[in-house]
Amino acid sequence: MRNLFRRALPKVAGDAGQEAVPDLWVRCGRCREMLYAREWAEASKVCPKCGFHARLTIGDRVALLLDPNSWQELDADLRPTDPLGFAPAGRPSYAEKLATESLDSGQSEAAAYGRGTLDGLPVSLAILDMGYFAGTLGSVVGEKIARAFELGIAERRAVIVVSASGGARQQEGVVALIQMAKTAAAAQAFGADRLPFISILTDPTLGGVTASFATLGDCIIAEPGAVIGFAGPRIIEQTTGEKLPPGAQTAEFQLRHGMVDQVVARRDQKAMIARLIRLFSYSTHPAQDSTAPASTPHGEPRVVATAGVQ
Amino acid sequence: MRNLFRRALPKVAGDAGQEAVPDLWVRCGRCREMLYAREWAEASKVCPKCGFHARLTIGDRVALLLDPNSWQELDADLRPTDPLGFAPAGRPSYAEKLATESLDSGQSEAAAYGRGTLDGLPVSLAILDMGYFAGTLGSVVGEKIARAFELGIAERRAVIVVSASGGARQQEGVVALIQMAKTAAAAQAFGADRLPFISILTDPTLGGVTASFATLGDCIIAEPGAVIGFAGPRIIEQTTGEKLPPGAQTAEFQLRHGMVDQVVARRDQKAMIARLIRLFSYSTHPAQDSTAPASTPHGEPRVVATAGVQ
Amino acid sequence: MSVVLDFERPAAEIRTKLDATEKQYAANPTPELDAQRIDLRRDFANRTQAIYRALSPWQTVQVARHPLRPQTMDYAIGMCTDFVEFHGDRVFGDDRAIVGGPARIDGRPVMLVGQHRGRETRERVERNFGSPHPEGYRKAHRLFELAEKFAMPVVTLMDTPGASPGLGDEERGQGWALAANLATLATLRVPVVCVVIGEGNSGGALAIGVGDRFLMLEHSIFSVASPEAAASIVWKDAKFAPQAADALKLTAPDLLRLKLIDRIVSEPVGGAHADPSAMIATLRSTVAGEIARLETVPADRLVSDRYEKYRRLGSWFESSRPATPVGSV
Amino acid sequence: MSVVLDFERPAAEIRTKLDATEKQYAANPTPELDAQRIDLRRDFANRTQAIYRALSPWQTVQVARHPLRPQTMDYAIGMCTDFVEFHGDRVFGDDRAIVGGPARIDGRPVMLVGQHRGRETRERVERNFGSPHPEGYRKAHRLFELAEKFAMPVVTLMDTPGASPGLGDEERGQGWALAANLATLATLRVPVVCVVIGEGNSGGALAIGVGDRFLMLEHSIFSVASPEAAASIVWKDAKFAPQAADALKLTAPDLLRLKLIDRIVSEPVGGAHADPSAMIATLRSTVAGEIARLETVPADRLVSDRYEKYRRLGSWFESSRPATPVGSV
Ligand SMILES: [Zn+2]
Ligand SMILES: [Zn+2]
Repeated sequence: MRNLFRRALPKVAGDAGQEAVPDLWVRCGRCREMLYAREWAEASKVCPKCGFHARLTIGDRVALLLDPNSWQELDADLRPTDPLGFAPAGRPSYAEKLATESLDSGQSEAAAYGRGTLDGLPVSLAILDMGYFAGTLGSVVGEKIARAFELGIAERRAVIVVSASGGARQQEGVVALIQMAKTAAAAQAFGADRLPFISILTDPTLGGVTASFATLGDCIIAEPGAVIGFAGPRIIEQTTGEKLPPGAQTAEFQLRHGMVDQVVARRDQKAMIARLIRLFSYSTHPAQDSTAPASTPHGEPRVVATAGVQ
Repeated sequence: MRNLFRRALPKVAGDAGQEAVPDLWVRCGRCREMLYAREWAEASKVCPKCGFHARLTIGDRVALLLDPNSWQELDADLRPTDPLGFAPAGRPSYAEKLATESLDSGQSEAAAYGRGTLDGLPVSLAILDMGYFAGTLGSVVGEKIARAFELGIAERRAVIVVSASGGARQQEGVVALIQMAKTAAAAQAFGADRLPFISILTDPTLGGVTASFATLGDCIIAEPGAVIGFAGPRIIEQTTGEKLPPGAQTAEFQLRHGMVDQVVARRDQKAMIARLIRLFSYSTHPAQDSTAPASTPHGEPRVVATAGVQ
Repeated sequence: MSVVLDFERPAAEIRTKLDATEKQYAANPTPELDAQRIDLRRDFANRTQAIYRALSPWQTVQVARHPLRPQTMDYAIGMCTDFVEFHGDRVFGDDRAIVGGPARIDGRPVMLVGQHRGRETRERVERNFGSPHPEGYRKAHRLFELAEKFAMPVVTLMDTPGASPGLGDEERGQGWALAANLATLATLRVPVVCVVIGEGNSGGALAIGVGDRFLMLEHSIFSVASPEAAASIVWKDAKFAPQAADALKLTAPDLLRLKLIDRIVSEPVGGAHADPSAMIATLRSTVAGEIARLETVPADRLVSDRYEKYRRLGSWFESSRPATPVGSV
Repeated sequence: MSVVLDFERPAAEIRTKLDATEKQYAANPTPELDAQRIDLRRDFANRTQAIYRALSPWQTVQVARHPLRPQTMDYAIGMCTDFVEFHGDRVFGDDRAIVGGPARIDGRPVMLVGQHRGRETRERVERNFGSPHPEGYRKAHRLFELAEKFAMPVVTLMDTPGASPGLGDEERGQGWALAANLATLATLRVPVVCVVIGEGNSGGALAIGVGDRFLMLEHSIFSVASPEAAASIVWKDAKFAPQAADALKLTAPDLLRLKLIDRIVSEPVGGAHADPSAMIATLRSTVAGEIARLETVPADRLVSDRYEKYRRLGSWFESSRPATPVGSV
């Protein structure tokens, strides 16, 4: 798993990470408070002083949302290709960047999906990760999101997608762009079966991800302080010359503007999602409508990797 | 038919009528130009100087929109009752006002509906008239609107509603209020049959009419300069202390704010409606999709009055 | 906080005596004081009941607007479990004058939508005194569609002076938002139970108040316009609101007599504000019963019955038919 | 108005000579001048054809953005009859960067929706240079639903630098508006034919560009982002737009080879701006043919085919399967 502390000094503006401090301590990315690393990790990387929600890895998200040992990652073998032969003059090619990115992040792509249970409820969970290629939406991410919805349809599972993305992956060009249509179509097909889709927007959720599956949830939950929008702050300022007011495009801004249902702190997310799934599943899954943990179906033939993450 | 010139001096603010000038002349309600009455009437009461659209009677509307001699008014015998026994202390009762209103206007209610053809197309047409009780929506108006939609369903006719109304009729209390739900339900039932509903908003369209059937059209056409809104200008200023900017709540304001499809001058309305009905009826009525005049079905047993209006 | 309405004063005076006697008795429990306090209790209850039985329409308006009367959020929390408030219209904003979201009543998931006026000044301002903007109605619309998607009955609680009449509301299509709700509620394929819990005025109330069953709390009002607005129209002077309240037939008993509503939900003696938790419990069981009954009706039938119900409402003379009575529910 | 692009100069020089010769010939019609002008005409045609056959991606971008290139309103009027422009989203405003409404193509009613950039400065400003606000996408959404209601095929024309990226656009949910359109287009039960007529950039183009058939005019571009925006991301400098255009594979032939689009519509020699009416006529017959074919497909099949089409698009390695080619249309 990726080193929790790999983001090194100096801190980049707009980087919502945290700083490495040798060994046992970590410094909050917002209030600069020194925090005891283990306690901070146990609090799901939320600063106890200022409430800052630092970015999570896919493993962190699984631990936050799913029941212990219930996560079965699927299709972890999907790997990116270089469909355009993207070789920008004088810059590293996409092929080169893919190699570096895998080495740096220790990951094979910017999303994972799979089965799991959440408070005993069978769910299909997909998670995007800013740690690989800024969580950008390319073919592999698009395919995994679409499969997450199809898994939901096939096994009558609620779908949860945790977004964190800089947008569409430029290096895959129109192949990336079209993933917006593909994932939106998959979300729509899933919705036609009247199963619930809970979308969690985390820091940051931008561009083609905001403009496709991430905003199609039956309920949209945002993490405190997360930057959420279509055009990123830099693009807005460059294009329009407008200086964004403080707090623009935060989760709280989107709540005020009617775009998200609630801003929910990490510690409350699991309980809220469970409650929502039970409320929305009453007519289709009356049996789920209790707090007794349901057993997870097994044996889907295309399981590629199964990992217990704690 | 009601005297075209009955609105007498002095002109009331907000009254979009015109002034009587003995015999052959009429003065434009906006630019004060003296107009030769016959020419003005032939121009559908639109001022040739400033384009002001003066209010029309039901007969004027029929002449403007329907083919000659095609109008069959239906259920003209519907008469208002006094469902609440509305007798406000120290003011004329509803019963008394109804008697006066009929004498003054020479009409029995604020709406008429019936069959007709428009450029050969069979339509169900309902028209509201500010000349009777300020075009207010009470039981009779609500019932006629609902029947207009049901006529459309029964005879596969497009529905056209020309609105002009001060809102719900206070004197019928909740009975009037509930006509909003009744007419909206009728519009919705009509829409389920995929027949087109063209809504024409004329001066003024306010309150419970704006908030029900009038804004449910597949296409909403507004007359130039018409005041259109939910709360009337006086209510807004009284309640909020805001002074309305000039041009607020006009047809042009509503166009700018995305609420109407087009602002269409009287002389162009008939052709545009015919074009729309043909465009929207292609899949359900391919035969209508020519300019050859279709014959009008006859013989609905509950026809109460048939009047040729020119 | 205690609020005594004018016409409650005779009962309030007894209450003052009763409170004093109770205090005396606590300090000095003599048989005389005991008898006295029992008498006073009975007097208080009788007087209150007598007052509330004979409320004038204008007095009913006062009760419907009572600052301590339970409001939508009180019901969301007291009548429901698992309420999750959903925010926003996904278009422009989140209107605080309408609250809503999924919740359970007696374990059954429903979609709850209601106007909420707020109590403290700051909250009342934030919620525009319960007058929703178009955003509020569009949020409600979104929730109605979500309810249909997940086959959840809809429960609406009306409590509003009316839809907000500002310039911004006009710019963002208040009338359009209201009409869209009326149309959607008319054909929603899930049970819809509507309850006036306080003041239900004009299209602003109706836009969340079209359904299979329309209930009113005993001392709530339902009106084509607020008495003040109606007075401005009829008398050209809002001061005639009490007279307008008389003329408008806006009380629950009048509207039931006119067959314009389906049912009256009794309030505790002295009104809902006298015993909010009893009121909330009553409404919970009433609504649960209505939903249970409606859930036995197939969706097609539900929608056609609802259409017929509204289709019949109205009153007119027609030479070819007998004069129609008001409402024929 | 005449606009000569850099790389058109060799042809333009011939044109200048040709024009002069034609003038001379008109004054003095000698056989020599006649022969000369015939030669020049042929030279001009050959040179133009040679240039347009060998356009670089960046040159294609220039052609796609040519100020005299036909735009959506030109097609609405030239390609259609009976076009009625519909305005407004019924929620907030009327966006002039997206135009749409019912119209006929070869007599068949369709719903036409497209971005329009405008030509004169004032019009371009009014239309935000073809960058739609959320209102534009919501108007398009309304028109898509109307098309479904009346069983009208949808024809969309893409021509936009991208969705508008202002603070107001963010406040009113640009991303939400785009996503709603993608979802709705995916399941619309009528034929949807999409055509890139100029520049089709990013989600702003895609939000009216999901359908059964996706066409590009020969010299139009379709891209994940404008070359300038991509250059800002990849080179941190918009000046590298020509290099980005090379890398992005945004031309019609490249995208057809990658199987990401269905068909290329030929442009007149010298590009659509050289002969707008020929271009419009070609597109009319092309679109009419596509619609006629799609109308033979039952709606359920149409929707499931459309789903499969998008579902397959993408490129990845998977150990349990052979490496997928890009797009498999
Ligand atoms: Zn901190
Ligand atoms: Zn004039």
